[in-house]
Amino acid sequence: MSSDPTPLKPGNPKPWNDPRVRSVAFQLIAIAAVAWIGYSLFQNTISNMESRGIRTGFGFLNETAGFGIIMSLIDYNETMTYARTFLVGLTNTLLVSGLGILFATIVGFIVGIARLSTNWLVAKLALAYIEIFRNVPLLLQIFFWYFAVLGTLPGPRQALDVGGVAFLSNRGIIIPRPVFEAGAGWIGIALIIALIASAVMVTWARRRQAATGRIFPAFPLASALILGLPALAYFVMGRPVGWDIPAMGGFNFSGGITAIPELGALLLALTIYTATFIAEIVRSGIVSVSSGQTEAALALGLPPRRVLRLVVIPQALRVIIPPLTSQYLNLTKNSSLAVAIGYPDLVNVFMGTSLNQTGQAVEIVAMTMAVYLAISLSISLLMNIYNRAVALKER
Amino acid sequence: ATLQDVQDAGELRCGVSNGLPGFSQPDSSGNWAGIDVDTCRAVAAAVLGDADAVEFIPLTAAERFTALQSGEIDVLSRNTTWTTTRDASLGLNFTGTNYYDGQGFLIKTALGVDSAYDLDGAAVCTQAGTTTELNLADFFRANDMEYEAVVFDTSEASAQGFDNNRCDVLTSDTSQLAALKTQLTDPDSAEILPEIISKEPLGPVVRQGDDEWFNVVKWVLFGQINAEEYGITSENVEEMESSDNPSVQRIVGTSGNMGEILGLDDDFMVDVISQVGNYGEMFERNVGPDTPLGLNRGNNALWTDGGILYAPPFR
Amino acid sequence: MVPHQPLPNQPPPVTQRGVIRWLRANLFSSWINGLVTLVVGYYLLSTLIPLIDWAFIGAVFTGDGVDACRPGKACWIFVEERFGFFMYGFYPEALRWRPTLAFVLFALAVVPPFLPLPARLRRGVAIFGLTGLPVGGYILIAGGVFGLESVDTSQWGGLMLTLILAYVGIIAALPIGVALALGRRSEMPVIRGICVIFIEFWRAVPLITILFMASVMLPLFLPDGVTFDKLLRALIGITLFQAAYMAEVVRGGLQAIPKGQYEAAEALGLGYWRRMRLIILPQALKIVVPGIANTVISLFKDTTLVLIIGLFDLLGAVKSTLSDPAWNNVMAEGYLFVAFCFWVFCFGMSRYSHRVEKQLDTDHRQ
Amino acid sequence: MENNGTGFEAETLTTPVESAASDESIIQVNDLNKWFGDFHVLNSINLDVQKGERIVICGPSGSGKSTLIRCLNHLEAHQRGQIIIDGVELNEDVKNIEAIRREVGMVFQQFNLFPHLSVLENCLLAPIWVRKTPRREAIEMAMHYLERVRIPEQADKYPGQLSGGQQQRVAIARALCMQPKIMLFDEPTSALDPEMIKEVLDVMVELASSGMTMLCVTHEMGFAKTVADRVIFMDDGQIVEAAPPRDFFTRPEQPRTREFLEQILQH
Amino acid sequence: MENNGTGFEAETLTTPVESAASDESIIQVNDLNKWFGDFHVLNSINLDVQKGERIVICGPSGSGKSTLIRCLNHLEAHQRGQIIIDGVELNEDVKNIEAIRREVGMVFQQFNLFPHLSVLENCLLAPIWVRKTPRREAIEMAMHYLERVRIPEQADKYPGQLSGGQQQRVAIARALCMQPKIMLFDEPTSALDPEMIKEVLDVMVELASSGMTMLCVTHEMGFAKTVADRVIFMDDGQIVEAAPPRDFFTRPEQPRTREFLEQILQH
Ligand SMILES: Nc1ncnc2c1ncn2[C@@H]1O[C@H](COP(=O)(O)OP(=O)(O)OP(=O)(O)O)[C@@H](O)[C@H]1O
Ligand SMILES: Nc1ncnc2c1ncn2[C@@H]1O[C@H](COP(=O)(O)OP(=O)(O)OP(=O)(O)O)[C@@H](O)[C@H]1O
Ligand SMILES: [Mg+2]
Ligand SMILES: [Mg+2]
Repeated sequence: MSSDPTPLKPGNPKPWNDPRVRSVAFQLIAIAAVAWIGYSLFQNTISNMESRGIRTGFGFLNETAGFGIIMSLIDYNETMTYARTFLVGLTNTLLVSGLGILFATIVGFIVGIARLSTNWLVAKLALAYIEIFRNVPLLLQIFFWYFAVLGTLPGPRQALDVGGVAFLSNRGIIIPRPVFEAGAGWIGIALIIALIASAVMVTWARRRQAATGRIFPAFPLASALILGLPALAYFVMGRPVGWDIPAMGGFNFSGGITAIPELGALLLALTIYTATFIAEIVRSGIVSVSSGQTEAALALGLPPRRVLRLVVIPQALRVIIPPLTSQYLNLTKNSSLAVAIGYPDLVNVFMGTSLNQTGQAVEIVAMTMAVYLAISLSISLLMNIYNRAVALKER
Repeated sequence: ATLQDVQDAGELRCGVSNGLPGFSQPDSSGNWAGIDVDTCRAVAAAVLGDADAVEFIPLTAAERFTALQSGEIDVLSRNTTWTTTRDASLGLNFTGTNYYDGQGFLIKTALGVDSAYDLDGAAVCTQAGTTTELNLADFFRANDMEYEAVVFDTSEASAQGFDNNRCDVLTSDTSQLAALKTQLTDPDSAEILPEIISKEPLGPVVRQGDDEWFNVVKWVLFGQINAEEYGITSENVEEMESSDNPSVQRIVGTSGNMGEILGLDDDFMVDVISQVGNYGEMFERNVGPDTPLGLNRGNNALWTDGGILYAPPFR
Repeated sequence: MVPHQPLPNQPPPVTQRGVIRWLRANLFSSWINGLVTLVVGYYLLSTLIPLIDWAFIGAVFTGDGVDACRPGKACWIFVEERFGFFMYGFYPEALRWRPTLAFVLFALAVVPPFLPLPARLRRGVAIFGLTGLPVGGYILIAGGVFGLESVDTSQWGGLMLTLILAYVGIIAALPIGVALALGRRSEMPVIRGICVIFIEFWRAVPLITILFMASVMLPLFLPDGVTFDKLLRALIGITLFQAAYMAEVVRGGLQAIPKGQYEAAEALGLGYWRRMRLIILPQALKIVVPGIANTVISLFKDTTLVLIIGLFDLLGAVKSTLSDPAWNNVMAEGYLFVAFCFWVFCFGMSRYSHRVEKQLDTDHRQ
Repeated sequence: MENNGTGFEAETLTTPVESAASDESIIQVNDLNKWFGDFHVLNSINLDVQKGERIVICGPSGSGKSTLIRCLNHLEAHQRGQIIIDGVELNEDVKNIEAIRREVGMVFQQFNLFPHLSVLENCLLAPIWVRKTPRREAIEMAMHYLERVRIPEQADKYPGQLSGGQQQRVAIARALCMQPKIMLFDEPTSALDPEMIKEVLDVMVELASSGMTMLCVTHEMGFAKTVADRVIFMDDGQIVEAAPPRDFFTRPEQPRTREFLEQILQH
Repeated sequence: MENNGTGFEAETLTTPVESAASDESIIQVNDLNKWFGDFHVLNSINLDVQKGERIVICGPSGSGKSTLIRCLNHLEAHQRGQIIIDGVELNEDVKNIEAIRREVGMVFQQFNLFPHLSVLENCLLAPIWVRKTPRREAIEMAMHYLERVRIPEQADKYPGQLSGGQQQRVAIARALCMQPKIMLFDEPTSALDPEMIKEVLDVMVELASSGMTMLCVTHEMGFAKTVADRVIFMDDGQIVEAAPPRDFFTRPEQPRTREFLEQILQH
């Protein structure tokens, strides 16, 4: 822009005083340092493993594991491979985390809301619950539930009997297992029909409300449909589902579905511990919606439950969800404490037994950490997407 | 080399079980006792001249091999079974057997079961990462029986699980079963089934590739067994130094250069025997009939007494 | 014109007064609330009364051994008898005055925010708590110099070990965390990248996998022959883990400092490090006191995981004695005792942090 | 009941708007008493409002103005006395409360728009969920009222993107969308910057001239003079004086009122 | 260079303060260009400031006034052109930047005091850490400047306890404690309430009369008339007009300047 043919440039600084030069140099040094550390760790590990004759590589995954696992969601027996034990551990971890997240969320929301109850007793009780369980180590709580509480349940022969079909003992909770006979397929079909019908009904109800303003009780009807239609099919088809009712035989109950006490103790501890944090998050989320919002909604004539659904909850969720997900992450990581009471999660089965049988610590620990890393990174990714989606628009 | 490292450090780092009566167990002031512990102490006596120069590092079964591989410990003496896989693929060497064991079952008398072949459908408590876990699977599969493996990370926890009725049967090496039985709330409520389902030679382990150290650990144990064979005890070892039995002389170092060729002092066995004792003393003190475990020598008797304890000659 | 006669204020109707009002407002504001109060109250009493009876009224506090205990009631003799072990682990009994002294010093360093002392003295004590105390405490507890008998770390245990792990963990994690936080906000992409990866990695994996690595695998990564103490390794694992969390907390504080503060400091001619040390960090750290307190509390609770790698912290010490056949079924007492100890410390810390927060608040807005 | 923008503009602020009050009473308050704990906030309030009447309530801070207004749609419960609105008695009966809230719109000092909903959605909420109006109709009506408060072009923005004055006008539109018979205003302009006060007052004056029954707590005396049929002065939880603005401002009967007026007009 | 409070008071705001400008140039800006991304904020700025000269910069919002000021102590880097301050060229050279910042004090619109340090400590920071003055001396000097801005009694308070005007005066004292040769002010009074503006301007006038070289972005035209040796008008990143206040206010050469002055003097 200047008419001067040779534009004035700010003079060049002495290289050692130039922040850009310094910054590049500094970063190069940092890269070099990290690379050197990484390289020497790698080199040490390789040479240590070599000199100690430790096997390396992932070939072990195809070898037979040879040990039993008490609980697995996928088909497993001791003739299967280590790769399979990895999957068993992983699914068990996901199971306990998933259930833990579900229960902790339910309990946390209830306690968080109870904390705001107008009933003094309920509010103080919720506070006491939070202050007690939040301040005691999780591991201790796991031991407590496992050894001091579930451990004192009666043995299978003296099991507590729930209606003659389900049993509670120190071997866990055993419930009947459905056995599908010919015609049972119709129940499934009925369920699918009910689901489709519900979806159609909800859409229709929404359309009709938009068109005529009338509000249709779609939710209760849909629930009735989803429960009712399969039940109808069940009776019409002549009750094609049998129940494998657990029976005492030999040492323990046979048949039925068993939830082992390790799972129970772990779930109890994870739920009760994490719920204290969730409760506080929920409370502060709800409190963050100012009373003016509720008043304005009430003044518009909205009945209290609609105020909650249309005004309070949508706003509270924005505040609640980010810290909530980090609690979910914590819960997932904490589920690794399963190893202390022998629940066969990933750390226990894979980083414990499998590692011990194969001795390939580096590979196995790396795989285990990678699993947790992957879980954690995918959750943060989802979180970022969510945050972007719900960010309030400001000036 | 490990021997050099240990001598430089002035201390032997020895991996032991974190609580198994008779084998390795700390008392409330942190003093460790047991046959595995004594094995470590013997090595320390031989190498450093001081049986107390040991740092005991309690390990769970799952941690033990990694700890040894990584160099965290110098020797692993933790009722570890000698198997092909472990010897060959873990990069470890078993130096011998300090206890010949076999896997058995401990069961509540109230259940009225008297044979391991009647255990179909039982819940079995066991310890993670052991051969026990594998033998158990083999046994039940071979006999076409179902079982439920309740796996704990320490033997103490598995005993507690058994005590709490979490499982019907506790499986482990019979010596351990005897030890664990003493820890039950009511030790008389359980009994050990007669069947032994596996061979479990237990012994110290070292890293592969360090033959010098391998030899030292191996020959300390052999030395203790030989000492028993020749009647050398902690009481009489001083007198034995003037013995004219050449076999005895070689053990106490008054003739030959056994110590030197191993890289130790020639009288290293004197330190071992005077401070720890011979194999028999070690056995009696920790697991023998006069201890809470009350085990007989059985297989662990010398070959001369009808057992299978047979150490190569000190020559 | 009718002059307005101010009506006298009247007392509220009976339902709006005193205890009745409180009860009505807080317990019986509607029939549903009343019902809830009755049901909850009933269950609360019916669980609390037996519990109190078990733990206090019927419990046995003194006596000799297991025989003095009463069935169905708590037997606190067990805790009493093992108290020394629970507090100090295998630490030689004759030398236990040393850790005790160290913790008294520690307590003294912690108290000042509660006292009306001059700021300078308070700051002095705080600096001592962060520098002199760890060194002095280490010398006292470990010994080996000044004629103090050396006590190996393998003999450390009990509550003492728990406190050491937490204290050292936090003291060491804070500076690393600060450095990582600064690094994550650096303008140099390489530095930022390294810090992000470091932080995210440590935050994503469970602590026990880290402790496992530290306790048994570390020597595999180091040159042959380089080893160090097991406790130290656990501490390194805990510290790095904690530092990553600390970094995120501190970063929050750094983000809250207005840009003007950076610019004003720059305009005064202060260089990067001085700017950080004198202006930015003091403000940022003050903002994040509650966040730091939360990480400290969670670290304190997490120290129990060292049990899994075979260190006898408070929980480990108690748990290891529970299988003692001499004591029948003292599990509940043992665990409750540990729970109580942890609870007291954690709850105390959260109160303490509130206190410090107030103390540091110099904004004194009008 | 409705009546579109009559071209009324702010310049007319000083010319009184003609009264639309009829003889029909729409709000009756008899001996209303309320306590906060031991504190007697409302002390024997008696008030009768005619359909179409515009009432301005003023008084020193803490005198109970907001509380009175908030009692009228049961945002606060009263402990003694009677409130009858459009023939329905206000008590703890949920059905009555709902019926009354449907007829009474309210505008707050802090706007209290729902930040997660767009301006239009803010206005649709009550018609759709309370009045059960079909969506299309509700949108038409919402746009109508947004035009009336002169911000139809902002319909798709979010409250956070608007200025304070615009937000308050949306709040008014939102209340109007319920087609209430009565509008309550609690200091609608006191959280606003001076330039914005005028734009909100303009909208309110226009509303007043359309014949809406209005109760407005405000210290904007110009507004009171222009539109009020009666000005009520409250002090210490009591109605001290109630009079048409002419009388109220020129010859207040009570010394307490005079004192207050002096203070407030000084500014 | 210094000169204690001469009893100068705000009343004199309209009587011009005598110029202290010498012939020696202390700031030279040659063909300064700066871009924010693609946006050309400063376009070929040329400026020569004499030692002791007092310059007021004005112009519409976004015209680049702050950016120009901030370039002078390298809070912003420039991309083309040359800035020479007290003989040192301002470029990326860290040593040069340090040297220049030592000679240039700056006062911000938002005060930017350090809230965790007391007033005194705020003033001690730079002398102790940058100039390496012994603490005792630094305190003496700080108290001297605090007296000069007329708040020595607040030395031990924290910024949060002071009013805006007091805070801005502390900020001035803080900058002076470095004993800079040049002071830059970026709208020092625009975040203040009217009563406080005067107390800050008083201090600045006093400072001007002491012979300090000053560059001040402000819209306080009274101040400009009183103290400025030159008023610079910027628009769109360029210097449109630069003239002594007499000429600037009475017969601006550029139409753009006239327009701006009309706008600003209207208020
Ligand atoms: N929820 C409450 N609990 C206790 N006291 C309250 C509550 N709400 C209001 N008060 C008290 O009741 C009195 C009247 O309050 P109100 O808000 O009605 O006054 P106001 O006349 O609207 O005052 P302002 O002009 O400041 O808005 C005040 O003294 C106030 O402190
Ligand atoms: N960091 C930045 N990045 C991008 N653009 C910027 C930045 N800082 C300022 N700008 C833009 O540069 C232009 C000039 O900004 P500057 O702050 O110098 O204006 P000003 O004259 O001081 O205005 P005001 O009177 O509002 O303070 C503006 O358009 C502004 O938006
Ligand atoms: Mg009010
Ligand atoms: Mg600016």
